[in-house]
Amino acid sequence: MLFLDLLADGVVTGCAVGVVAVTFTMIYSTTRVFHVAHAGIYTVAGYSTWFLTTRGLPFWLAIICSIAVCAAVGALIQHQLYTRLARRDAPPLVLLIASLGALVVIQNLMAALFSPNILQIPADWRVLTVGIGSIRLSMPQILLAVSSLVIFAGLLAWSRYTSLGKRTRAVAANEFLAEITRLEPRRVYITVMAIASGVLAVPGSLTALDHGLQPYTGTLVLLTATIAMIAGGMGNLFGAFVTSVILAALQTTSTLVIPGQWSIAATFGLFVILMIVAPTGLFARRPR
Amino acid sequence: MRCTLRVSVCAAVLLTGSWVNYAQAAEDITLAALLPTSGPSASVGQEEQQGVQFAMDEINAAGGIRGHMLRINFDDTQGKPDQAVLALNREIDLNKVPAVITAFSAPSLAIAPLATRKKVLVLNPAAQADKLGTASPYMFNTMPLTRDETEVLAHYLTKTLGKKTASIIYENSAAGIDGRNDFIENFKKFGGAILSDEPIQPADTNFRPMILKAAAAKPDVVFTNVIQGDSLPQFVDQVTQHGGFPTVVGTTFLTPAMGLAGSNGWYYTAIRGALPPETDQAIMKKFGTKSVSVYTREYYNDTRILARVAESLIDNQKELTGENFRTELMRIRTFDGVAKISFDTNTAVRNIDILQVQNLVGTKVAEGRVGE
Amino acid sequence: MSGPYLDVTGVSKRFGGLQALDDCSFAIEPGQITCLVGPNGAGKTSVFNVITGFIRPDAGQVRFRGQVLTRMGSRRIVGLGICRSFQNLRLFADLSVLDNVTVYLPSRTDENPFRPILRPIRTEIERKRRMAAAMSILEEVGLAHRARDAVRNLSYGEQKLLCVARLMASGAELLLLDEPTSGLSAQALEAMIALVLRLKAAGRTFLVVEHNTRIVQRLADSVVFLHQGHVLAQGEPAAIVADPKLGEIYFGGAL
Amino acid sequence: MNFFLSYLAIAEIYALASMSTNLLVGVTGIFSVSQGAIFGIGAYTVGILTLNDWASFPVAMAAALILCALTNLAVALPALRIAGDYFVVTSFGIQIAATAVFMNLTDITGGASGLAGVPPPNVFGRDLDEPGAFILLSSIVLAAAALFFWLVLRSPFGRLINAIREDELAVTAAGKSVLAAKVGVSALSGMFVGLAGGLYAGFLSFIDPGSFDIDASILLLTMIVVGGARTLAGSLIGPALLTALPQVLSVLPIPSDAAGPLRQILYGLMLIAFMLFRPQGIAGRRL
Repeated sequence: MLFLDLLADGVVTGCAVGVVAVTFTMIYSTTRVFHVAHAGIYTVAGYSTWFLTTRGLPFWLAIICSIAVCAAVGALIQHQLYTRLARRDAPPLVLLIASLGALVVIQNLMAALFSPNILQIPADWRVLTVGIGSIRLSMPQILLAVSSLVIFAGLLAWSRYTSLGKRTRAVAANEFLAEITRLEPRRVYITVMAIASGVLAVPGSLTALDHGLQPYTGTLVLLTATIAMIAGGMGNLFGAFVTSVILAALQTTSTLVIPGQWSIAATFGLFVILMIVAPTGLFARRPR
Repeated sequence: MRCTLRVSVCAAVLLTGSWVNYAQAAEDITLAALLPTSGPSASVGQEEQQGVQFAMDEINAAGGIRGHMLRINFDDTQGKPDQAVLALNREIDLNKVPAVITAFSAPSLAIAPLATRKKVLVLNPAAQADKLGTASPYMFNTMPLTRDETEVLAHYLTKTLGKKTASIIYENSAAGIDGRNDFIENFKKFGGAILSDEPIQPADTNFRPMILKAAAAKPDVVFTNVIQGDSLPQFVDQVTQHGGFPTVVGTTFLTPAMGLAGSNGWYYTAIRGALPPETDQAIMKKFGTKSVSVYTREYYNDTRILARVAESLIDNQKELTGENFRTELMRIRTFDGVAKISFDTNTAVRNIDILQVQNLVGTKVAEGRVGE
Repeated sequence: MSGPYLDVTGVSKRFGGLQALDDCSFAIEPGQITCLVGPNGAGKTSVFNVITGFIRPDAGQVRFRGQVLTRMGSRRIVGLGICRSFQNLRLFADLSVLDNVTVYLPSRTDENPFRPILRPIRTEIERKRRMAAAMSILEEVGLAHRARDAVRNLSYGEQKLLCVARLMASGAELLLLDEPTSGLSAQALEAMIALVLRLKAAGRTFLVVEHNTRIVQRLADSVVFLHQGHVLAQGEPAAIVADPKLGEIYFGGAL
Repeated sequence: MNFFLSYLAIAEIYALASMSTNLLVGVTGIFSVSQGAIFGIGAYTVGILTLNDWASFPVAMAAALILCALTNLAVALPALRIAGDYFVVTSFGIQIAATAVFMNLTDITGGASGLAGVPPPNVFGRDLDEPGAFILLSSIVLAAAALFFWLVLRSPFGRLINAIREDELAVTAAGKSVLAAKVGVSALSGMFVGLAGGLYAGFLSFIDPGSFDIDASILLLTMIVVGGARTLAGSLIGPALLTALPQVLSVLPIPSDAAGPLRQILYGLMLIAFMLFRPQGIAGRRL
């Protein structure tokens, strides 16, 4: 059935977007930086995995290396850029523009190093498909959905049960409080950036494996993710993930009723209206 | 045979040497190519640049145009209209170019009025938006426009293959939308029906929702123009993964699909044109590429056309002005390069072939000419 | 004019699980300084927010010279002559001292972006007039010499004086001051007290949130004691301060 | 000469748009990334009206002015309820939606292939098709706009919107209507960028959705970041520099197949460097 097929495709895409949204939310609620360069990390993930597999590394090993690469790039951006700006009391607008600068640099560095053309990670098994009822999904799609759910659950557990995760939530709740109780927010920030960037390597690489990679595609993924973050209720990891899946599924299934070229406009239009009607989002907690 | 070739090469080299000496005295001929060498279209822009570069080097190595070295300035348009206008103004002002080579529909349409006012010849090797046909008396298109290609394709599909219904997957960009509209018009003209049409966003490579929808309409064929040529492998993969997908048909843009597993049986129109194999080899060697793209070929060809016109002007002792370039181009009318090209209007009439991918190779199954 | 000058009757406000104001009632006499005291979290700032229209109470009403304020926007309330300051000052940090005051001057036209374009000369005259008015207010509070400085370069005491200057500029007759003396040096404190008393002598009325009982005794004509959003007592400062029960709530709550 | 004049004309057009961005983003602190879309509405209004001969150039410009003021108002509506980073994403959404409209409303906008052959501005019966003639018009418009910008910024209204950026609550406490001021500044800013859009259509004679996409919005933002927020000089310097940058780079001998990405990298590094070392831009005030 066409609706189910479209829904499945949308949900898979939504899972990848969900990981971006959850990690973006983690970063935003702790560091208060609107970290648009996150889209650049997503791009780095694909290229790093592509580079390593073409040099003969097996795919799974390449992904593990990419996790390290992304974590390092994320930590570097935090340490070299945001921390320095924060020391100068930079307002959010300045941080945002600096982040935008970092995004432009990363994307074009990839284009300069690996050409602006679409690249394909070499792995024969990527074209295999699996049928679930009438729905057919490719191997990378299945891996993408499963790994995204695992990462999502992992991040939720991390923030609830580990001491570092709890500390992160403390910093997110009140930076000043965290500072006086010696939680060292600067170091917590770097850790959060490293973790959030590192896990991005998994969906970044799998999406690239599934349908190729280009330098500039991360931006639209991030846009959907930020919208999911806001619509899902600021700082709410669960809301961010679920809204991502809903948004992506809506984008594909809505083509059944409205012409395809309007589906993106319709999704964003809907979001703008939601923002006017309910600025605190769908899954917002009650204000304190 | 091989011996003769060697001899002639030697002769050419000798001649070249003497020409070069002479050429240093003569003034350079300066033209410009306005290409997107940065931005999202840069990958195509690069291929185009290689074609121009190769032709220029080849011409100069052979002694230039009647002793004048050919110099072509590459000026970046980023694929944007305003940058293209600035670039053309820059070339006219600083380098007094009488003729330019252009790329992509939007920048080309943007410079058209300026070209008319300044009387500068604009040669368009590959952009196919229908509006280009009447954009300026100074703009010449050496590729048939989308309208012509889709007409040939639709005629073949309906009349020869007896296909009745089609779905469309098109790129939501200038060329993509033109292709879609033209195909709908022509396919209906020949009695076919369109069951669905789905856009893909430029630079998006997840085609699955559109593939699913196109297949669900159960058409005889699916017309597609996935304009970003290098995203075709992803398209072919996803069509293969879907399984049982109707026959895919398309225009020149589908050419790179041959050679990809899964594209067997697809039909596409091809604007006839080929370079001598040794030129192909030389181009691949020079730029380290695995094949010579349509863009490289056509830009090579158009550079040679400009050189041919310039040569003829020199022979007739006319000044190298844009106006003279235009009159001379229309006077010569027919050019024999990668293909036989003739200008009855501002858009060339060229042979269009119908090819089918058979055993991963595009095989000619029919010939067509516009206006049948 | 009927009834009291400012009359708060039975105001309640709930935020989520917190009862910020609970059947809160008191009144203010014109030309007097009324101090609002009570332990932290007693709802003093909430009272300010309700009076100035920043929040809408769940129940009860506020009347100013017989007019009900509770349904009005803060714009109209300022127009009627009530203006407030903030505990965390909320100065315009990047604007000059002078501009901080000019923004508070009442005007019917400063929200119209087209006026400076359509009537440039009149706007310019108006601008000059407003600057002169602001300057005279700055002279009154003793900040005239810093008029061109950026606010961020002022000392804390000067910033607090500037807050009062802004309220003066608004032309309000009832000024609501949220902790005007906290964190001030002895010298700055005296300047502040002197300024408030001078303004009172000139006919303005004050409602002041104040913690320091000594300052309360120096300033207040009347004291309102707030506890858990409810007014426990209102009266002469000496009487309130001397009440041992209130003292225990106050200091017990603060500890 | 024409090259220089056409560069100047484009720089002037962007300077107009920068003043608009400066009013909205730099002064009032409404961080909008949909300026490109409003710019486009101005361009399309003039393009459509003059191309179809429905209105003369001055009338079309007036229409663009009004339409852009109204749309910008609608765009800024969410900003009246939500602040800061929330609004960034909302206006991003508006930008995407606007691009889709330019792209897909084919009958009106010409769709993705754009509108070709927009007639040059015709003022007092003269066609301003040469950069030399056009520059007169654009300079006069720019000079008038600059005067207005200066007048507005020094007026009480100018102080008020500055104060809104600093602290909305304190402005409310002053008895001023933040809403009215924001509505006003949105309309005014829409007019500036509408003028810019109209001139752009008349000068280039060709417009397409790609010229008014998110990249255009970001370019407009970058111009005030580099030039400097909240000053007239900043609104002029930023566009002049950023329009010149590609021109200068295209003359430099950079291997052309890497030139594109390299230039973008340079551009990104420049943004970062400005934020780190000179967040006030070349001639602006602290952001």
